[in-house]
Amino acid sequence: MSASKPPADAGPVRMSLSSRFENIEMAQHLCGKLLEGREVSEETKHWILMALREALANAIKHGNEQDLDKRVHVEMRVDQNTLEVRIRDEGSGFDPERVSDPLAPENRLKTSGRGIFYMKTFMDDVRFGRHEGGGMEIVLTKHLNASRE
Amino acid sequence: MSASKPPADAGPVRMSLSSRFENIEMAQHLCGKLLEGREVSEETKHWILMALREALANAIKHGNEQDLDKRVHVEMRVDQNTLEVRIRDEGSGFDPERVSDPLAPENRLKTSGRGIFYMKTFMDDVRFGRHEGGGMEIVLTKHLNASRE
Amino acid sequence: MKTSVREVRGVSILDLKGKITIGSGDVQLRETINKLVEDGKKNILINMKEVTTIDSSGIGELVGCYTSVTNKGGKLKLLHLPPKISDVLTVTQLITVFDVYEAEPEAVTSYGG
Amino acid sequence: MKTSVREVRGVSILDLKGKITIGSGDVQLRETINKLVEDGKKNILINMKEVTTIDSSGIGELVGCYTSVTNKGGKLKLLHLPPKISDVLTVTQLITVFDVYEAEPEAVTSYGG
Ligand SMILES: Nc1ncnc2c1ncn2[C@@H]1O[C@H](COP(=O)(O)OP(=O)(O)O)[C@@H](O)[C@H]1O
Ligand SMILES: Nc1ncnc2c1ncn2[C@@H]1O[C@H](COP(=O)(O)OP(=O)(O)O)[C@@H](O)[C@H]1O
Repeated sequence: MSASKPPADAGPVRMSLSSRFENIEMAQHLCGKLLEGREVSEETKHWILMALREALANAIKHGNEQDLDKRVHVEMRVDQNTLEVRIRDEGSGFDPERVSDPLAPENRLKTSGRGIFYMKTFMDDVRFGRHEGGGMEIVLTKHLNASRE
Repeated sequence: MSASKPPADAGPVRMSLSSRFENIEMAQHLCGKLLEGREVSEETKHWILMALREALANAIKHGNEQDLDKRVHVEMRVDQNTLEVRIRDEGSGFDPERVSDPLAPENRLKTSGRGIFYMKTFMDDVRFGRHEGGGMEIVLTKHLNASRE
Repeated sequence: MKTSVREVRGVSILDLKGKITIGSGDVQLRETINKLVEDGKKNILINMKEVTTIDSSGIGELVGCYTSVTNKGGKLKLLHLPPKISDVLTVTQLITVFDVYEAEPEAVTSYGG
Repeated sequence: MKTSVREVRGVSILDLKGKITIGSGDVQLRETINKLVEDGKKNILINMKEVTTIDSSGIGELVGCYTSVTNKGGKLKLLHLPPKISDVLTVTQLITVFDVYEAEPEAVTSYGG
């Protein structure tokens, strides 16, 4: 009735947003809807949305540098109980190998540098790549029913 | 606090969906989020989302003929308290002049033909056009604070 | 959408729950009504109390059901119409087509059984 | 985010409400703490009870506040940490950095005022 069970795969949902932090919630909201009726606990959903927030914040801040002429592109899909979210910006990219470890003693009290670490903690897989259309693309993956901690 | 007031215009939000009726709710959900914190009654919001549902159903059914290789493109924005939603399909289009009137006595008991009429009833403006990229584009407009019936 | 049928004093009451929208509930409504008609039911009352959403496809199916029941010499009436669905029927001038009731006993009695 | 400050037996209690996230609440937190420090406050307790969401920017600001209060010879402690925020501090090994309390009287007393 109210929440009709989504099909195994309703195809990818794509969205794009202008580079404002206020828009982070739009993408989170849509991702929450995509997870509706899926085998995923509220707890897991919370962490997925936090990882998504971090990726979007980076795309807006570091990637697009809050340039309102640049957009953030998001593609989400659930297929065979795996959520995949791709976040792409229109910035000049970065080398993920060179990101410092926030747990290293000298970084522990820094005021930044934890976003990617949180993504990796809360998702099953985080991949970085350059998109053919330019910009950085981050792919977040989470296996849904496996992750009910 | 919880619902942070959105800015006057956070830029257009664009999304695209594969041609499944199940996806209608994704777009409705996002539009609902876009209206959050705006000067719009629950009542008005309900009718906006119904009009959006009708436009999406037409794009999926008549436009893309449920072809899963074709997508429905939606662009939404609120600017100066006016909501504008553009719904574009990848179909071959139609002539809106030739749509029959569902209130005509001979059509009153037909099992179809009310979608566009509902859009026009619930929105302030409904415009039809052909998109440069092919397909039909419908533009739904609603003035938000004027419409608290 | 969920459907279930009760028989009350010669009237088949169809309780609907959820959405009657394109691809979800619209065809189901038609099939349920068709089955009742095939089973020879003539007095059909649709209880809309728990219908949460309807769209033009759902309205179209409702009209289609009305026509097929009427064509078989039966009567299709509506019970507990939520205000927004009533509005949707009103603007397309369908509200006068249907007999609409707000109380079940009254609705059942109206069939003159 | 909404902030308000109360003084309880020599301790400035900062009640936070809402989100401490990038572009909304993160800078505000820093500014509020800076003002307390400028006003010569040394005993600062942040009540996190009604913080609904935090992200890495919010965590970063919290750490920054901790450092600037400590550098001025003050003490910044946390009260009523919601479980999910506690988790977020834990995985980045920050939970041991902060003194965290579950009851306000106990927290206030801890400053030894
Ligand atoms: N989309 C991006 N485009 C460019 N640089 C990025 C992007 N995402 C992350 N980075 C780089 O990686 C660094 C670490 O990111 P993160 O772990 O999220 O911490 P923070 O954002 O707090 O610096 C950033 O400081 C930035 O230099
Ligand atoms: N996006 C579209 N692409 C092609 N044809 C369309 C589209 N939208 C509407 N139409 C045409 O307009 C007609 C009327 O649409 P509508 O009023 O929504 O009623 P219904 O969908 O029930 O037929 C449709 O039957 C169809 O022929």
